Amino acid sequence: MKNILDLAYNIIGLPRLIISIFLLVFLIAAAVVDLSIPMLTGSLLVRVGMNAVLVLALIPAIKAGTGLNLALPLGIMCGLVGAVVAIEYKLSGAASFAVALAIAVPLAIIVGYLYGLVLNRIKGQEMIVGTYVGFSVVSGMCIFWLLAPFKNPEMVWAYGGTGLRNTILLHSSFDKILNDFLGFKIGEIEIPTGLLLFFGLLCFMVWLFGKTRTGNAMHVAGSNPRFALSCGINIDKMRILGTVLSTILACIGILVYSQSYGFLQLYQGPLMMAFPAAAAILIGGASPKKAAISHVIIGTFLFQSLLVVAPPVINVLVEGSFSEVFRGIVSNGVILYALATKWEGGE
Amino acid sequence: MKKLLVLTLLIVFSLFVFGCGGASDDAVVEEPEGEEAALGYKIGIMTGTVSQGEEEFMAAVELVEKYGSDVVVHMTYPDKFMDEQETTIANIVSLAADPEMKAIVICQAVPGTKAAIDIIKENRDDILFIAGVPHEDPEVIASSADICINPDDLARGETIVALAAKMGAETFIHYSFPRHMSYELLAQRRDIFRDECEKLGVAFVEVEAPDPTGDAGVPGAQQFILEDVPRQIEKYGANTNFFSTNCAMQEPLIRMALDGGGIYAEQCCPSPYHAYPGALGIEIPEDKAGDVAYILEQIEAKVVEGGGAGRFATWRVPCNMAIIHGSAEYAMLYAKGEVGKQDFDKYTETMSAAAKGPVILNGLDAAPNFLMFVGDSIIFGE
Amino acid sequence: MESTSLLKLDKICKSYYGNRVLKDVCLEIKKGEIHGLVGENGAGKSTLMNILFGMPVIQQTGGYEGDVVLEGNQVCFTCPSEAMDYGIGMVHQEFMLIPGFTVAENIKLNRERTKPNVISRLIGKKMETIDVQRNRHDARASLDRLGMSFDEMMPVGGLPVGYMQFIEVAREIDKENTKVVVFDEPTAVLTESEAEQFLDTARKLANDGLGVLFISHRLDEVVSLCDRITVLRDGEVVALLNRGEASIQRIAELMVGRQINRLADRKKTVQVNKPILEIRNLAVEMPGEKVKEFDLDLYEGEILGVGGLAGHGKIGIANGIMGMYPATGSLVKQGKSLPLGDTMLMLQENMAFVSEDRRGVGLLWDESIEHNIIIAAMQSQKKFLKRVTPLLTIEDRKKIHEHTLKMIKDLDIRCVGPQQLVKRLSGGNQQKICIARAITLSPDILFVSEPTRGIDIGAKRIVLDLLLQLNRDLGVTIVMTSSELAELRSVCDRIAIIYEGRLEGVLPPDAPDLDFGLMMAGEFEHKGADQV
Amino acid sequence: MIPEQKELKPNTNSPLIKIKRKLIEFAVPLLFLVLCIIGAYYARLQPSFLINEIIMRMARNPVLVLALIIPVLAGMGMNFAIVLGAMAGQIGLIIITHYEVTGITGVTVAALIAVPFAIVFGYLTGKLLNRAKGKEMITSMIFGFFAVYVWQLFFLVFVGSIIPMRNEKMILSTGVGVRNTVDLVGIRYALDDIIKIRDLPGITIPISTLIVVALFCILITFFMKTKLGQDIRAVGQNMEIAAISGINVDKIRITAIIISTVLAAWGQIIWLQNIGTLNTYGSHVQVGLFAVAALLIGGASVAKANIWQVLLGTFLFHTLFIISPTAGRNLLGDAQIGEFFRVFVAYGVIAVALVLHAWQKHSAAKNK
Repeated sequence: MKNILDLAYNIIGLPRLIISIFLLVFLIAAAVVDLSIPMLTGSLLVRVGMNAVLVLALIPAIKAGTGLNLALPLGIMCGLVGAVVAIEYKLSGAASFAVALAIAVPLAIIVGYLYGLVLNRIKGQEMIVGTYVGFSVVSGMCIFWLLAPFKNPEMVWAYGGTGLRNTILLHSSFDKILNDFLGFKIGEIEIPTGLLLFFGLLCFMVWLFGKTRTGNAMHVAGSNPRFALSCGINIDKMRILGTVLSTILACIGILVYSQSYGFLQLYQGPLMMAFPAAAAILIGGASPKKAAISHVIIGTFLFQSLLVVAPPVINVLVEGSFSEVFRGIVSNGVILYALATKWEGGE
Repeated sequence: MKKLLVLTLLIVFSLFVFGCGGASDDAVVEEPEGEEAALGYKIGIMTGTVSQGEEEFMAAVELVEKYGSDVVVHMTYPDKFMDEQETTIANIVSLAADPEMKAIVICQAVPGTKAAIDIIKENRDDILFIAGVPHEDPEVIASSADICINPDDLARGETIVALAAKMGAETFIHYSFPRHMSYELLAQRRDIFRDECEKLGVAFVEVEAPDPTGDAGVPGAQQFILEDVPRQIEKYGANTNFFSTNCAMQEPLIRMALDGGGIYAEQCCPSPYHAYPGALGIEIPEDKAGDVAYILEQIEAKVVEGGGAGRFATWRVPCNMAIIHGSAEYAMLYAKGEVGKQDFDKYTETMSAAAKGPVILNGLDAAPNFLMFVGDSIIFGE
Repeated sequence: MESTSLLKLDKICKSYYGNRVLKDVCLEIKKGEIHGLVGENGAGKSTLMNILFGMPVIQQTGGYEGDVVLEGNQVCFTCPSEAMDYGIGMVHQEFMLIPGFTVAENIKLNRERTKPNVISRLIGKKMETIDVQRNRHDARASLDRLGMSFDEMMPVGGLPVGYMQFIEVAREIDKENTKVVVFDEPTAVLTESEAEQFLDTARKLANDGLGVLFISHRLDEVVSLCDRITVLRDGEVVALLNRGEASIQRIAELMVGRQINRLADRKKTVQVNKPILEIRNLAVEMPGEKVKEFDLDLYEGEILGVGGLAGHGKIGIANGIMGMYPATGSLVKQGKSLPLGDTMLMLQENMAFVSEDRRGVGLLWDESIEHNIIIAAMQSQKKFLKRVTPLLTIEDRKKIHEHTLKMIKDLDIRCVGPQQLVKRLSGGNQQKICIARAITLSPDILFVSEPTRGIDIGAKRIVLDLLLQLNRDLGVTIVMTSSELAELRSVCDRIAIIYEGRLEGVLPPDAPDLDFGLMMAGEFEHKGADQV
Repeated sequence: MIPEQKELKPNTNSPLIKIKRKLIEFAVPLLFLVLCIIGAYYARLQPSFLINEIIMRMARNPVLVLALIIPVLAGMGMNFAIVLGAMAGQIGLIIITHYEVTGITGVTVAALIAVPFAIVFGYLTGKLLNRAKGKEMITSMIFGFFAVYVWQLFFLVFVGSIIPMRNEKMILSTGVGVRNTVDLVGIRYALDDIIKIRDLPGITIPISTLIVVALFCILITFFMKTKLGQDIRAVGQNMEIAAISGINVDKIRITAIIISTVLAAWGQIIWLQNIGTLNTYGSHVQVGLFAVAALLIGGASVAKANIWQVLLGTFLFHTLFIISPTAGRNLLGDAQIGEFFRVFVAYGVIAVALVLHAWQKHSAAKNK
């Protein structure tokens, strides 16, 4: 018995165990204070689905040895451009989503390739450079949103008449296109089938890629470049490939996120998007050098569930300007705890 | 070696600055911007970029177009104004560095405004400062700025609840977070809300949302609204009024309130241009840009279409635009030497003109130059 | 010889998680004595040293039993600095030097001389100013005592490996109260001449009245240097030998617990006329192991040894040919000219490489045995793949598994299973994985660099046997680079000696010692000239 | 004796190579300098305004940047947790404002009150970072977020309810929580005004504050030459080796963070006495990010930093920030595009700076 417990502890790791217990307490509390558990569960499923692709986007970069890709906004920008173009031509439904993807992915490939070239010159400093590249590209794109010659009156500023709006409604294009695909209800829980399926599909593709010769090569290049060299693997090429894949997934990720959210967020919206993703994968047990799809799923689930479950519960339990503070302390505290604990399972 | 290098860099740089600076002085004189020299004054307007909100920026642009870029100097404060106070200060001070600058209108008066005004006042006390929608504490900012102007949050505490009750609200939900509740006016208004609700028999519910400047970010805060509104409607029924103190939350709030059949009496910053176009996906053809009547029409159509007739409202006039226009006109008068710094009657006049209707300005007890006003509401679909 | 006991370890027992690693170990070092400590990897030497030094790991795992007695007083160290305060010095196997610091700073690390100033008088000793001049002077004195002439103000980072060991020694003897110095494998990375010098230094220290504990795998050094030798096996002391009683064979026997046979001399004909690989004008830019204008023919089916002193380029040859470092020159394999610098091409041309840097290059430390063995073949020769659909080809789990099991069996890799992580294996087994990885490429030429470095004597033998077997049964031509001449001579058909990046000469394994010595020193031609 | 000796002396003395090397070493600051010059040309600011602004910023900002040096040398990377130090400083200021202690006495008292808080905060940060070795930067960043919430808890929920505080000017009218702005009028310019040159038109030079900054620079230089400084460097270079040689690594790392936190507290006080208003819930939030940016621009890396890089970095970073809004507006003709452009350039240049820096290291390693 003790051994089984030990094993569970080792696999799950203490931080995740603690977060899980915390979550459980909140869920019980939610039931006690009469919050609708099915509704919470539904929200949670949506949240996990919409954020998970962005978290998944970190995997190829980690595998290729470039660390946490904090330059996710690069890919996000490509996705947004794709979406904006699709809306400009007043496409709707699945077509708009497909066109957005069709425009965004090639862009992401080009951008990812160029960024990969940069990363190859700065081995070892990828994360901090990525942070600032992300910030700078978001500001650069602000100029683009303002000056780009889009005409669709649904998107341009209501008063000025030029430049894109801060938030663009997706009602006429691909709002909830994945969430509602094959959506059904179990009891009162709404299942965003399409969203989860789409995420599952992407996970499967990433996993499958890991099993190919190139995928193996990328993994080796990331975990031991000298070893990779001795296997005849072109490390720089693999790092570029990892960056490109990460950028592509980020651009798909933002489209998945936006279709679920219902709005596109331009300007400063994407500025900090890489950080929750990074926090999620770290909580999931990954490190900047090693990560697996399981870390993505566990991490996104734990991180998002804290955000979904904690605020309403605390709102009911404590009155006054306390719950947000409490939530901030708890969620950051948990991340800190995860960072500051050396756990066996994640080693 | 390094010291030498640093020193050389500094010398080269300072030579250059002096050199260019001198040249630019000449340039100012030489450039054929003769009319400006003839006018002999300038006014400065400081707003946010469009990513903070369109109205203020566009209002300033209109003024620049009206009076020419040699009279009205338009500056923006940083998007991350909470973090970049120093830039805000430097930008305001740089406006005042021009000896012809006679008045500066800042809207919104983000943190750093008071510090900037104090710095300028050390050397020049001839400049008029008007702080619109101050973020700093009313008494603090009022001690430095000549005129502060804000929507009357205290009066709105009564008007919004009254409007909501009129529209059939049984519950009043107030979304905010601790940082906003440290704003004196916002905190007081919440208390007034609570009292008013009690008077009118409306249940007042205070809900904490994630702070958009915190770790969850704007997306986290917006996502919370998306999830919470249906929850609240399920709990309290559709006759619930939703109010949030944060601009970024308005769009999802309107969207979800409309979808769920809720009530939405007013935004945080009341204006037809605030959040409604984005939330409802309003299309504005190019020739209708800037047409307030048109947009009211459009919003009305969408609200009715969404089944929210008689349950959604806003001010007829974009509030921050009125502030900028009214204040700038007053500033022009001041620059021409026609009014003093605190001629509240004249200011009421220019504000009324900008708001296209009579405006009543109330001063705070503790700070009479902290003026507040309430605009006229329009309920869509009535 | 004085007989006062300096340090006495009495009945030390230690277990990790219920696993007994030391049992009643007794060891005594006298003043002025050089005491040898030998044992296979895993015999418990490191644990014993960790106890002696009060490494935190010991306390964290529940402490130890038994007594440590220093000059008659019982002591129990809980952290390394305590041990140091009591006068126990350690020269580490891995260099404990800070690359960014100067030689002097390293020697005086954490024992810097300081001078008081205003602030230190107020706040405390920690705020005293570092006295650079006096530190420098002290360091100089210690280096002089060792007969080292290099500048004490140079940063350690750029120094050759050989110096670092001496800096470590200088650090220990600079400590005024040092009573016992522990050398942990000090000569492993030194060239033979450096090692010789090092042993002299050790003798000098003992003559000065220090106690020296000498841990080494090089049994010849132990035999010639030590006054007494303690042999550890499986956590127990199996023998304490006095000078004169010890011989290499005896110690080896005691350590391994079985008789060691010298490898049988090979009687085999190599087709001298049929070069499988012609190397011409090879130059390799490998830091510290540069090769310049190297020419050699490699014959099919032979085992060629490559020897030479450290830093002369013997390691660079294989690394250069396999494309690990930039190289120029020409390479002709079986009549086909190959461009240098393309690792992939070399692998595809059936050449394989076992690197001298097992941890850095040879293995994926955090990966399974399976992965380590197959990855090179998968990448270069597209083995272990299966086509699922016309567009998708993925790894073939079944083939991989079968192959790994076969390798584990053939090479007798001691492990839990194909999924075990290689970092959990012993050095010898790791080396076998490296060889398995190379064999999987089914090479006709195999470059092996330092195959026995850092592994214990039993495993060494197995690895060498394995190479012989490969050569004999599969006809693989082997180029083996090693710092241990004896090892080359026991296995190879021919031995090429490198001096200053060039081929100095090729000798048969049974050539006289003198010839080898002269070649390594670059003096061979002179001898020839004298004779003529 | 040892054959490698010949390899030891590469020809480093060619002057051309030397110059080239220096150029590469200073590539980041040089790039910024060029940008500043171009910006200055287009901004057409009044020289007196520009110089005044620069002098003011060189007086109020460097101490916050200095606070980063010691953790960098201790191998802990950029300490984003100087946010906590800034908070300690603000606690001092809030207390003196509450008791209405004004002038230089007020500043001194605030600085003294801040020290114990900073030490406790620094100790906690150090403890935490010791548990997260190798992940210090991200951990300190998150710890900063965490601390911001704890700060809100104290000053918004506890003050007035648990902690008694009765200054009407500072407390919200509800009686609980500190207002979002605290007017520091009592200590405004308290330090600057001790010695101030006002003779030049449009330019005031707060000599006293500059002296304080210089004093801190000297102090840190001196500090790095002490035994403790040497220990910090050793730990920064290699923790394991330092531990083996008997240095208490964890303790040294905690000490480094405590010093950094105390410096940050004082830095924040110096900064705020110049600004004159305390933005209760915002002033501290991003001190880390800007200090880090300034240091990086000065040519420092996450593993190496010195006083000159602090000064140069503060100078260049702030010069660009003063110049770029106007330059952007003049160059692009639209106020907000100027603003976006400024942020784009500022972050972009930092990214480029980091790229250049990493690239230098890369090519230097190659040359070896």
